[in-house]
Amino acid sequence: MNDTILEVVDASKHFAGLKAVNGVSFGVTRGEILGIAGPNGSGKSTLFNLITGVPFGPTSGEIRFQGQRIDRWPAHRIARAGLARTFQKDAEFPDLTADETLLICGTYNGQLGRVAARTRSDEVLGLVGFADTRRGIPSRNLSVYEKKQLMIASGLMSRPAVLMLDEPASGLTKPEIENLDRLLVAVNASGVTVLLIEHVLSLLLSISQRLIVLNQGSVLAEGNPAEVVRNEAVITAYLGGRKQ
Amino acid sequence: MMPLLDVKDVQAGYGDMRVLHGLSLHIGPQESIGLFGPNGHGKTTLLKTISSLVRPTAGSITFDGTDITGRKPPAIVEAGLIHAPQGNTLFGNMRIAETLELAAFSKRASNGAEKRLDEVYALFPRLAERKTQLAKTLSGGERQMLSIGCALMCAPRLLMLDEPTLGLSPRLKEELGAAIGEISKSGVPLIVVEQDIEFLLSLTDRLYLVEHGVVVREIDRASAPDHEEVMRLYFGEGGTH
Amino acid sequence: MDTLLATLVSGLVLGSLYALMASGLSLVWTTLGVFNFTHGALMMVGAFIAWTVSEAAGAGPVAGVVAGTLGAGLIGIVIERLVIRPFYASRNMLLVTAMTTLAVTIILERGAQMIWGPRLKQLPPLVDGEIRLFGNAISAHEALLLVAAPIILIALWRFTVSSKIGRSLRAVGQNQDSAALIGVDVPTAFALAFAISAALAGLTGALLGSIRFITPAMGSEPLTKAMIVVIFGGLGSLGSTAGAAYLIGFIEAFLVLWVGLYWTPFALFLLMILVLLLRPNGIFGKR
Amino acid sequence: MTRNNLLLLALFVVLAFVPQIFTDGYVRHLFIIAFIYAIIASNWNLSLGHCGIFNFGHMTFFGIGVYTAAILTKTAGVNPWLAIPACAVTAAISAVIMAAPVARLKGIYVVLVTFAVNQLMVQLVLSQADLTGGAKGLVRLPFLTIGDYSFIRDYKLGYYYLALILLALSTAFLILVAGSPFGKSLKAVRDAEDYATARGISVARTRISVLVLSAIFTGIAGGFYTVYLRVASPEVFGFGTMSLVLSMVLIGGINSVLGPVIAALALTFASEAMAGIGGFEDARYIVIAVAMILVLRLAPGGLIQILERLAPTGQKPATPTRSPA
Repeated sequence: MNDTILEVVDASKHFAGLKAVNGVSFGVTRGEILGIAGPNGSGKSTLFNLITGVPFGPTSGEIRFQGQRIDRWPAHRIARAGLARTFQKDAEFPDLTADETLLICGTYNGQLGRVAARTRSDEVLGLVGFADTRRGIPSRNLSVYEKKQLMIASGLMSRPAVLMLDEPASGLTKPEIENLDRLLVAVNASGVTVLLIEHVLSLLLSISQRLIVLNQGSVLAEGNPAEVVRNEAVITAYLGGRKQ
Repeated sequence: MMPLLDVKDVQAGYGDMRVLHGLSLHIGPQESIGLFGPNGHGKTTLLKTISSLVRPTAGSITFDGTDITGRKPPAIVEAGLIHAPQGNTLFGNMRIAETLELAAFSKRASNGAEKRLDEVYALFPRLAERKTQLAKTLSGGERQMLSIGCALMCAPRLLMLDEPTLGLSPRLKEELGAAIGEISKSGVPLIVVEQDIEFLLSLTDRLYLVEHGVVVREIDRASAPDHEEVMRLYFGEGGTH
Repeated sequence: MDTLLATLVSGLVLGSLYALMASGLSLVWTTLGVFNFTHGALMMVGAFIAWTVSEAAGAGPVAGVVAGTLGAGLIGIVIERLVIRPFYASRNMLLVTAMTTLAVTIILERGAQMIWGPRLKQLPPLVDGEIRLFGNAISAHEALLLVAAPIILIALWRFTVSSKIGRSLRAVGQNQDSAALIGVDVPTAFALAFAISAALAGLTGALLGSIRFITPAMGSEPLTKAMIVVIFGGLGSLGSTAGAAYLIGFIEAFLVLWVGLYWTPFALFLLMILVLLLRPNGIFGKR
Repeated sequence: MTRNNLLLLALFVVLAFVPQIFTDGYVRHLFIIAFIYAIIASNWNLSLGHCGIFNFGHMTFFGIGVYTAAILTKTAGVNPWLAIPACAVTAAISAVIMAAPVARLKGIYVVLVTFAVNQLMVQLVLSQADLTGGAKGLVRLPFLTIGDYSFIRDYKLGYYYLALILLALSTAFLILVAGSPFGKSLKAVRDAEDYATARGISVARTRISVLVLSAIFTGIAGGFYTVYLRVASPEVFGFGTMSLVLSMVLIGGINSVLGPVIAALALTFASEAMAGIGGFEDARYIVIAVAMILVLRLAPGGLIQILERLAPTGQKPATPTRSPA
């Protein structure tokens, strides 16, 4: 089988004059953790949106996932094919409990029956370290960290090939970020390829095997994380520093 | 000396979600300050609270000796406390000239509006070239210019800029920075929110680091942090290996 | 040829009526983001107030039309204050205000029934006589409606484009926060937009009161047509709303000619579903 | 079984004994009407409350049921017992037609289209007078019988129990739907559309399905209404009926199955009681409209929410969430 599980080829997303993502190309190797960084408004979330088709695919370009072109598929079909993602906003189904959330994700995304969904729920909640005592309360009452755990767990219900995380560490405390770090490594070790957008650079650098930096909708740098962050263009894009 | 703006123990948020947890800061007369810190920790909310788009649940805000806590936005604008919000799209279906004329809406601002309009066009010649264009057709940099231009039309006595260079290329950023510097030199005190500490230090006298809804550090020009420290401040411990 | 011209004229009359109705809906929508179900009822109230002042009090039709316009405008302000403003911060403002304005419609319709009773009423025309248009005779009052509608629409358009207050309404509609940050009092702007829209509905009702019978339910059919106009034209700009209004007026007139009164609603309905399947945001809609 | 479902069961047991207590036809008539409203309101709540579709055209499904039964029994001479289930089919078909554009629309356009569909149905019924009787409607329709037994006899005893059974079936159906993964997915689509899509749920398909499901018992209720009252008039689509039923949904409480049922019972009786007061025929609608506004203002979740606040179920209160992302 091909080593590249996901391939983005010259993908662009334009909104009324604004080029949110402009001619981005990269590949994701099966099994890796690929970090995506970039200043605010550099197109990171839009890139996730156009890959997953939520709410719309790219204006132009191709997305290939496990050898198939998916850029014209409806979003729910892309999800069922094994691309799971998380969101920064609307990060929970407020009226549903953790059990209910996982049940529908198992039913729709994983095509599981009730019993199989239940078994899988136990597995994924264990994997993300979600407390059993919190499974029965509506998600609106969960803490920020619990919501993130649940969202990752819900993505894993269908045993996706790729998990795409959009700033999972935002709003978390330092100990929680450390937990998240371990959790993502465990998820990756279970055979899931991980794409990680993150602003908290410490997390990104500690777990990514490769890093892509976006700026103004285009790829600015790509490669070994430790080297990329020393790249002058990257520092300029991030901090705009005019010294040196 | 009495501060121009005094923010004391302000708490505020959206619905059940509290963002500011007792934040305090002050600006002396003729002083400009910068705010920086990670995203989502309350910088924008602070500006919105000062301009009364968000109502504080506790604490007080005093401007030029008057308590303005909880006043309505038009009253804040009338007092001369002007906020140019982040990533501003303003009024997409309005022409630039229309927008700038409308921006001198308050009573105080309507005096001398024509003169200020000329000043804005002088400061941002690109806006003058595009007078009849709709705001939504502008580029990111031009939108920021329009946003700042609008704020200037309000005749500010204190100008708050929320990430004016967000998403701009380094060249544009420099251009805009120069314009903001000119505004500051003309005697308008500033509060600037930015990610870029050096950019802030070039424009303002003091910086506040805002984290988790409070001020965690105050920095002045003399004690400006070096590059490594900046990275650490931003990205947490171990920012650069 | 005669029927064709007659149909055109009838389409023009319908179009004028729908344009006046729909532009009011559009103004409230673009400024507040609220769909005002009371719009038809406000039209009805305007007609009844006009009748009361003109006929019951004997002040004459001109005073009636003025009173109907102002009365509906005032009621509009009260409605905005009582059932719209409390819900500005509501998470589901669009749905909640659709329901509260629906409830107010019931209150106005049943209230009118209680106040004015079931007997059919009609206003005398503002101007007497007939006018020949393309060889067809129409009443001078209908001709007045034909002339008045574009004048009112253009005046409304000029107001929102050129005047400071009108511009501030547009600003509020496009970006409330930014409008507040240049000193516009957003709640006042909302009330004003609602009042203007309501007055426009009242005026339409008072004018229509000489052409059709005044009944508590008279607003419902024009409201439905105005909604179809809005579906066709999108709720964005005054221009596209007015354009769609005249288009629907002509389509309706021609449908009556071609398929007859019997099938017209059905044809209109099919047309609407078709348009929506092909262009979910309306023919002129962009969003 | 949840507390609410137990309450529902208790309610149905009590309702089963009502005819033993109230033997006169009028009170039973009020109950029958209330049951019909309860079916419409609780099914409307499925699309409006559970799935968050701004559906203002639900009465269309009821009206379609009414006219299906009327035309089938009167014009085509179909047995009323067969006409009632046929209403489920026609109502479901009308739901598909309405859902096709609605599935892709957003916000205000959903309100406009559903409302316009409803209003156009009124105009269609009025204009197609040959078939529908126009404004006068269709009258003297056949009534239900089993063998020689007429359901009108014994002070409407037969109709009472049939209405109650239909309500029980509809309620059981709604509880089943709400408890299924599909029912849970409705709330997911309502509250976080993108997240739901990213978990393999097709928003359009969900919307179409929920509209069709909510039309089934509503259509049946329409058919039953016709063979019970033996008239079909365009009023059933009208503004008045619509806002009455909508107020039942709102006052009863979006999000629950029990709320709209109780609200339908309470409002039907309240409305009838007010109609008994001289000169209150119109004012009662005003009172209900005012109540609807007050509920939206004071208890946006409906009265059921207030009841639940009074009797906490031992659920943990919201844990404080920390600073946001």
